[in-house]
Amino acid sequence: MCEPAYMPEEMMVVAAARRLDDDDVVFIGIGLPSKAANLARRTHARHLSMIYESGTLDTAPTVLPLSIGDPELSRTAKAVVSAVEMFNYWLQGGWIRTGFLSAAQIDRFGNLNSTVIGDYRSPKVRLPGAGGAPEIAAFCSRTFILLRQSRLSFVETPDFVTSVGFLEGGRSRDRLDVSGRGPQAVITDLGVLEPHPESRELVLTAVHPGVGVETAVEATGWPLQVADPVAETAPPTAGELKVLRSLKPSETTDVGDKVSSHYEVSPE
Amino acid sequence: MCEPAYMPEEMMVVAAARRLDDDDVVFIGIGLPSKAANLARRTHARHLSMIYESGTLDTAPTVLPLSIGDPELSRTAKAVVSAVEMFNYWLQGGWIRTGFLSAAQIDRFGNLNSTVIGDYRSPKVRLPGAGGAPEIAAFCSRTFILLRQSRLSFVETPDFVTSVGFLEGGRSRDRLDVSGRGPQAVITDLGVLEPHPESRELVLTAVHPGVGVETAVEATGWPLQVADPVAETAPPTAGELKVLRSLKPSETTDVGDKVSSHYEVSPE
Amino acid sequence: MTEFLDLTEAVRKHLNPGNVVAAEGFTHLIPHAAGLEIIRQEIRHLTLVRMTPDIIYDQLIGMGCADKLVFSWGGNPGVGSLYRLREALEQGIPHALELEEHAHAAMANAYAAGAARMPFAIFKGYRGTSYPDVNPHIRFLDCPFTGQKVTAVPALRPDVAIIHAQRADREGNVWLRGIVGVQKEAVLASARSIVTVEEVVDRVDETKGGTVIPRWAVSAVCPVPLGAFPSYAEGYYSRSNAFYLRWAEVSRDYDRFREWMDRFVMGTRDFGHYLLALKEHGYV
Amino acid sequence: MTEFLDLTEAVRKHLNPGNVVAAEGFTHLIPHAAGLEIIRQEIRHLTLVRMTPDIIYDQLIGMGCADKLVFSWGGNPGVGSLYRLREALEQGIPHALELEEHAHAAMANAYAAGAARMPFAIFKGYRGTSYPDVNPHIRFLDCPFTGQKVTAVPALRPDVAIIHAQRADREGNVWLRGIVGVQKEAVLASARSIVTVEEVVDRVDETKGGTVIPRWAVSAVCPVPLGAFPSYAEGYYSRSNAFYLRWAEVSRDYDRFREWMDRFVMGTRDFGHYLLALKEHGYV
Repeated sequence: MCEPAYMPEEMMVVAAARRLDDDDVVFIGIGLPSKAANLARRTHARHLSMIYESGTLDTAPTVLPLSIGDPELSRTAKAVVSAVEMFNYWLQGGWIRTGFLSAAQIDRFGNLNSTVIGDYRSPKVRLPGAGGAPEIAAFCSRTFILLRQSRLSFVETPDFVTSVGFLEGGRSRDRLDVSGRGPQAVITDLGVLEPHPESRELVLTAVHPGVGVETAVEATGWPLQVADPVAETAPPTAGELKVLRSLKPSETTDVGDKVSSHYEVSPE
Repeated sequence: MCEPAYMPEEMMVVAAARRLDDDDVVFIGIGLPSKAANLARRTHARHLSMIYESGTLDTAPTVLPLSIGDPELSRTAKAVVSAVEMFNYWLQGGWIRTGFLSAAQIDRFGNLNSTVIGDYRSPKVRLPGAGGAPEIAAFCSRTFILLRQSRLSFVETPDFVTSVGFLEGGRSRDRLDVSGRGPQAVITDLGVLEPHPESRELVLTAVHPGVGVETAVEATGWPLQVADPVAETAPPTAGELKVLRSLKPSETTDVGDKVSSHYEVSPE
Repeated sequence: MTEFLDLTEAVRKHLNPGNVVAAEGFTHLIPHAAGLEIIRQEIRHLTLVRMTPDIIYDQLIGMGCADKLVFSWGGNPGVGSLYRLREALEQGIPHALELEEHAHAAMANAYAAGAARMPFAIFKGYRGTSYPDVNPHIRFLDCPFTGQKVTAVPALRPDVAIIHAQRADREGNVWLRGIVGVQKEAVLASARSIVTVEEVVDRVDETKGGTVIPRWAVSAVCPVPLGAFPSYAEGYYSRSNAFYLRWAEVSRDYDRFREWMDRFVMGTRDFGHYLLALKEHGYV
Repeated sequence: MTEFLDLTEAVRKHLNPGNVVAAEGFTHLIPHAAGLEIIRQEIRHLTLVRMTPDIIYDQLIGMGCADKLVFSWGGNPGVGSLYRLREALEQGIPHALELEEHAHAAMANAYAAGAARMPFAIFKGYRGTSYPDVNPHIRFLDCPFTGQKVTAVPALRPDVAIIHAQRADREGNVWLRGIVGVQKEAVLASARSIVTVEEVVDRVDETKGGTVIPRWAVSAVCPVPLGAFPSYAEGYYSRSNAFYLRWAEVSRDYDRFREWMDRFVMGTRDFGHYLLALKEHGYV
């Protein structure tokens, strides 16, 4: 049987989706995590609960939301809560099982930078900043990090720690008094990295089909530990790809007509 | 013109109602305060906002609620908020202009006891306790205290301070960092007591029609200061009494039929 | 993740002697059916937590289920005293009851802190009152920015929360509307939770109002029609003010109270039979 | 107590140079019309506060209205960078911008503390992150009961809050529905508040859903249809994703940005004329 062709990004999404469980409660942002969760919910995890940072609990979007505040999310949510409630009761309260994160930089212990490249006071590149990421990293029972692998992003020392992973490794995260257990996997376009059970250093445990271990090592800014043996990710199935590609973005309508009806004045 | 006959309690309610303004925002409990606010809203203060401790903002009950949680309140409210929001944002936040209080004991500085008579650990009479009274006393811009006057209730030293008035008098309340200005009047079945502008000690400033100053002094457990001259409260008008007596309590329906339909099993 | 259980099973599974139990309801949706089931199962040494303990807490205390009460207002609303609570405190009947007494604002904030997994809550309460003298759980600390004094109370983290709601959907998502008090906070602050509901429907959401608590935040859902009686469920039935008044008579004397409880609660096998017995004797 | 004002008057009356201004909206109901009016009135030296500054804050910053930004996520959602914000921080264009940077949880709690008139908020954030190194307003204190460390941030107490809502009734009670973010907290935390609304109706309440902010908690209500554009108002119009994409082009170069702002914002007398000009040039 010939395997279907797919894009690296599709492999990332499929690999992420497979890690979600049927009774999962997932905190998601836009982009790949949203695709992964929506794919999972349409395949093996039909009871998965999707929670978006904008305050929508248990949403059931029929289309892929374009922003975390897409009206499709509030329209289909079981509950919509304030930002205060979302961060205090639901995230810090420890009710969310799985969180997704991304970043501009990651280190070997899964600490993430989405704040600034260069010096904080005179930045080379100013990034958007924290948002809810520090809380997702701290309080979701587990997190998955989705990030393209390169020496620019997989770095020895991030310029800033926006969201904590395993801090300095070992048991150092434990002293932070955060309820989440930290990153369980970093899913990249090349493979999967998982924390070593003792040192908590990220170890390459799988490569995606057609990717050599050396490629992943080369794309990492620190001496990457490699599991022996390294697994190979099962490629996306035709079924997974079909569902994934059927996810359509939400549509918006133009306000032009409304501009006219509200503001166009008939000639006096 | 002959004045209509009325009960002492009606005089209290009318005197309280008259102190409410058209744009007032009033925090009320059941009983006399609820009657006073509903009377005011139906006479001179049609825009008065009524807030009940159960979380109902801007209610417009058509009948007199029987409890602070009467469904008539939530049905007619503009908003219903959680207890956390009510106490933090609305009361402590300082949005409520006028609060009503009552108590089992009051002292000369308007400090109130609704917790216990006798020793706290081995009480003579255990009272219901604080509820929201300490917050009403602290955070409403002004409070009115409605309380029948007697030596049992107007005491030298309350057994417990549940809700603070002017503490030890003078400017001592100011050091508490509470935003409310404290009690503006104590309205009793005999007359009205108001705090002295400097000492903050309660002074008898008015007696109700037919009540002698001596009667009020006798009914007070401390040497009561008396204003010179003492005013006489205007008696309830026929209009006030008519509206007050037209306030009907909310009705409840029996659940007997529902018990039958849910739980009566037809013989097998 | 929730499961549908019979109320008897739910109480058997989730309530243990010595538990800290918050059966909440602020003047509305008070979980009477669940409280009576605790009495029926004779679960003892409980720490009962509630902002506004009323009849059902009076019954639990009078039947000897409670060692301690954490509360902020204890009365028969609109009627007067709770005689079983008063006699426990004034005369140690049926046994002494330890108190942790607060104001509403403190309790509400303590639940919110529990729901947020904070060890304590801060607010501005208790200034100028006697409460700090009798409750060692009230402390004061300084703002690290301004030096202003704030009040602190420990978070509430009950073992079990019990609430009553109007509806659940078939997956166990809970929906309530009307006066909500601290019910959501109580559920989220507690290790386990039991929700009795008036009815089970196909779907619940907030698009037409109300509040949803998702199924994954609730341990057990139990359909119990009229489960808040003599309290009310907005949209379903009104408060039985008559019962609140009669409770004053029934509860004033301990022996009369015991006899009443033995007949109507201990002598009936569940809430439905209790209601039928009340009806037979003219209480509803 | 609220009053109905024309948006131009409301901004003139309530906004002063040097004010701390929170124009809030979390992915929904973003008060664009009010923000543009601040630009038109050239009100400067503002401290801008918002969890999620996006296009309207980019415009305010690019036009030189802001001396300082208090924020927790600054980007063009779903598109990428805010170039005016980035150039202000990276190159000081048009002038340097002071930052007070937080995470969402800190901002949300700081607003809630402001609404509750607390001097500070406590939560569990920032552990293991670099934020405490760059923001002196993040401190830690010990629980007075357990000794556990908690994080503290100062309360937010803006001079002016600005939000957009779907409706007001004729007395000025405000009603909004859908994603609500921190809008209510921002209004209650601020000394003054301006609410733009899609329409004025006879009555608003929460019986069919949504949130009401009572008239006595709002300073000014301004009817401005489409006032959230290019953001959206649930039930009224959807988000103009196209405009968010085009903003990336318009704003990338400072001169192009200025030219655009001069034409469409400074060159139009109010939001209606701005929208008509946008329409004429194919932006809507």
